[in-house]
Amino acid sequence: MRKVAGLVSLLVLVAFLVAGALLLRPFGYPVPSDMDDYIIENAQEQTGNNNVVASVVFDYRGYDTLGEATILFTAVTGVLLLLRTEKRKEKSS
Amino acid sequence: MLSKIVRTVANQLILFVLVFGLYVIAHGHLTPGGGFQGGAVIVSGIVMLLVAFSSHELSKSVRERILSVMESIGAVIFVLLGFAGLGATFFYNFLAGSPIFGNIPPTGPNPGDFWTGGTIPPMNFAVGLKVVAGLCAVVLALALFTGGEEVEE
Amino acid sequence: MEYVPVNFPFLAAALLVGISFYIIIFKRNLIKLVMGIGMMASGVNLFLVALGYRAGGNAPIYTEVPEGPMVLSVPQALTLTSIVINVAVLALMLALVIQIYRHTGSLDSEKSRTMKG
Amino acid sequence: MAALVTHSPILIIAIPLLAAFLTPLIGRLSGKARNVLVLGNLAFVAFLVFALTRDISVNGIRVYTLGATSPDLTIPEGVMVPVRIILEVDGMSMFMAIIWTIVSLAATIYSLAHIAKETGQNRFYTLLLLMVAGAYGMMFTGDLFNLFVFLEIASISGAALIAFRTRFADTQEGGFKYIVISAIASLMVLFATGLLYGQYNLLNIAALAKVMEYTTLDKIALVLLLIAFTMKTGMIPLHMWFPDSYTVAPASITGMLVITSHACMYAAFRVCFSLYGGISDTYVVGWIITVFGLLTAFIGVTMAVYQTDVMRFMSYHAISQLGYMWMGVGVGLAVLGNPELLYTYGRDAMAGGIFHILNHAMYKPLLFFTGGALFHVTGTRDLTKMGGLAHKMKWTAILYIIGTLSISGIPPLNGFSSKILIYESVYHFHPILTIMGIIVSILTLASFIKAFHSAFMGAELPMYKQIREVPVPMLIGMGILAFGIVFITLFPGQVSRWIIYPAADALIDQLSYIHAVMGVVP
Repeated sequence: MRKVAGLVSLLVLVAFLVAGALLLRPFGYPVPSDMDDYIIENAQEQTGNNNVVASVVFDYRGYDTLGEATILFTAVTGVLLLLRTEKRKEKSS
Repeated sequence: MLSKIVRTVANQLILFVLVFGLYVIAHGHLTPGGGFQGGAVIVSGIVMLLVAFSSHELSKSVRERILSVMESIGAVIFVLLGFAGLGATFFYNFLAGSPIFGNIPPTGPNPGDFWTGGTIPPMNFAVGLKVVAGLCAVVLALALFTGGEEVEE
Repeated sequence: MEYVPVNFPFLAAALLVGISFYIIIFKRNLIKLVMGIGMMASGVNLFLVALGYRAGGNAPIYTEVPEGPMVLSVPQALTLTSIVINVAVLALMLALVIQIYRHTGSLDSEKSRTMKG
Repeated sequence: MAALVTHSPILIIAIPLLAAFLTPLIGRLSGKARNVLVLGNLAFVAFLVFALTRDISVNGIRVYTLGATSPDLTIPEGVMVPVRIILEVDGMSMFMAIIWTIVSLAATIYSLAHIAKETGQNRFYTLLLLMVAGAYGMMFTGDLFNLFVFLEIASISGAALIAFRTRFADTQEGGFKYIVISAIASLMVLFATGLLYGQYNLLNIAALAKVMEYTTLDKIALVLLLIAFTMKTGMIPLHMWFPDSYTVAPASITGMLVITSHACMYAAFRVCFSLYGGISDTYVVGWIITVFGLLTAFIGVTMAVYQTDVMRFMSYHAISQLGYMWMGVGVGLAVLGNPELLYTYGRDAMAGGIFHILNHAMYKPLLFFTGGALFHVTGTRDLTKMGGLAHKMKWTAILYIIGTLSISGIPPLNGFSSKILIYESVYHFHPILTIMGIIVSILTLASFIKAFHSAFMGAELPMYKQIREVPVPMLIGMGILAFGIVFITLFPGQVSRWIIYPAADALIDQLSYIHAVMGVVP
């Protein structure tokens, strides 16, 4: 029963994904590209930075990078929290 | 602990790995790379040490407490650089045009100037510090975890 | 650069995500489940970075760049962000798997869990 | 002061983040200083939230462009689309932020006593602050990719906090399930974001809404987004993980997780109304959401009746109550394209659903907290092993009664005012919805009275002779929420006029959401 449900949901999802991939514009020809063209043209002048990707990562979308660094911090804190050695009084497993 | 050959080679190689990682972090605004990538390079060097020597050996010289503090400091620097732009808006690139990292390169292809990029190089350093400390702590914690049963020893 | 008639890279990314869905739904080993999620993340990252390609484009870095168009830079930044996020997620998942193994002595999802997530 | 309000959208998110990064450093020096930092920080954020709420109720939607020379400069010169990340705060965002402020403050105070004996408290409070920042980020953002990033922050910290008590096996499994579900959901969000970006080269929600053509690809993206967000709120076909995770977390975290699931619900509303509102087949989507909401409400409560684990029992009720909100807002969505029906009952149905979010955010954490209090003193979550606790825990019993009456919609408590709003308006849409809603309500009351009876009433059990009332901080945490319930009960009209209807109108009014970013000129 669960296998059937799993299979059906799997097939539906894969159909969605493949349809999405096939219907999308041709690979290599991004038709509207206003945002990226603007960034590529103005990044050097506005951020004084040769690496446009670094400009996007740390300036235009720097807030995302703050989030990303936060996620890494969260995960490290989480791992250290989970793998802490509990000081237990009684010996039990 | 692996054989002596491996340990010796690892001992020599780690220096090059560290230098390369620092290079990737420092030139993140000129060439492909940046804080995350360079930090990952350095941590891969530390993983090499972890494989060559035993994890207990390594944990004597690298303390989890110090790593945790380093990571917090990196994160605080990063977010404070964001706060420092609050004169305009959060994350405003306030260093662009100033004496520190403030040079503006000529538009179009150019050989690259280290003192450019505004807040981006300092942010790269902060993120690099954070990634090195954080991933190191994770790798060590995963390698050293014993399940708490051996605490009594 | 010659034109690719089918959106082959997009299709590959979609199939990668599909395969990882299969792993997540049908595999019982927790480590395999974690690997499935890692694969899914790779598929999505591949999809994102493929979106940014412009035929014949150079990497968007002005240091010593040859003449020509540049590929879109935002998807590359998004992919970088997403890669780091997935590293973080996988690390936390593995820590949880270690703890589950410590408690139950098994990595089988059927043994340790009454219902699948 | 004016500058503070101008920057408050980002400060509300960034100040908890900064405090979270500082917590491990300060916690190393002193535990007291750390607690002061956490509480003071949350109090300051609460102040900012209320200042911003007042500002928004006067001046309308506020945008904040990150990294630009001025916060209002959403679109740079020389291009027609937003380039930077934009925070966009409207009535609905503020409504969620107010809830989150109150509950996070109550949960933190409650935690002070609830986890006092555990190890790893520094990291606990760090993660708690990160979760606070993550959920605020989800509520305020106007950017799809940013939504994904903050969704991940909230989920990762949530999963680590669920698994906080590592000595129990079930906590680890609950945390693992939560993170697996969150990872799948957020990757689906990311894939949908990629589909939209690939077509329009935009990531901003308002800008996307303006150029949206509703092609087949947009429909696929809508389906993926809705599946992802409803999966995270535990809607019915994908609800199995929900009780497993919510049951095992520390009670204060369970209370906060309820609100993060509301934040995911908010994200789903954002997608349905602000992103796809003007153009999609809202009638079909609204019907689907309504039907699934009804199923969720009904199946959730029928599964809750049999539970003997107090936290699991309440988790199933949380699923069931979430169904009500989907139902109310789904009806509003279904008639969104028809202004006449919208203003006869659709808007009221939405207001009812949103009002129910507020009420649920008050009484469900309160009930989880009382469940946690029972666990705190007895060491078990099994209702059959409890009994006669009212003799020793009078305050907890009173708070539990308040929560019970409120969740069952007994007049005149606040649960009643939102449910009656839903019943009245939904009746015009389809009478069966109201009938089923009332049945669910009755079942809820019955099961909660049963639980109350087995935990608090009866003779004192010999093994619980030694127990005492829970520590004061836990009572204060619960008291804040009980006060919220009493306040809404006394002033339902004012509350709905101040925050509920503005929130509903913010969802309906897609055009001003777009104009706030894109400017009024077409």
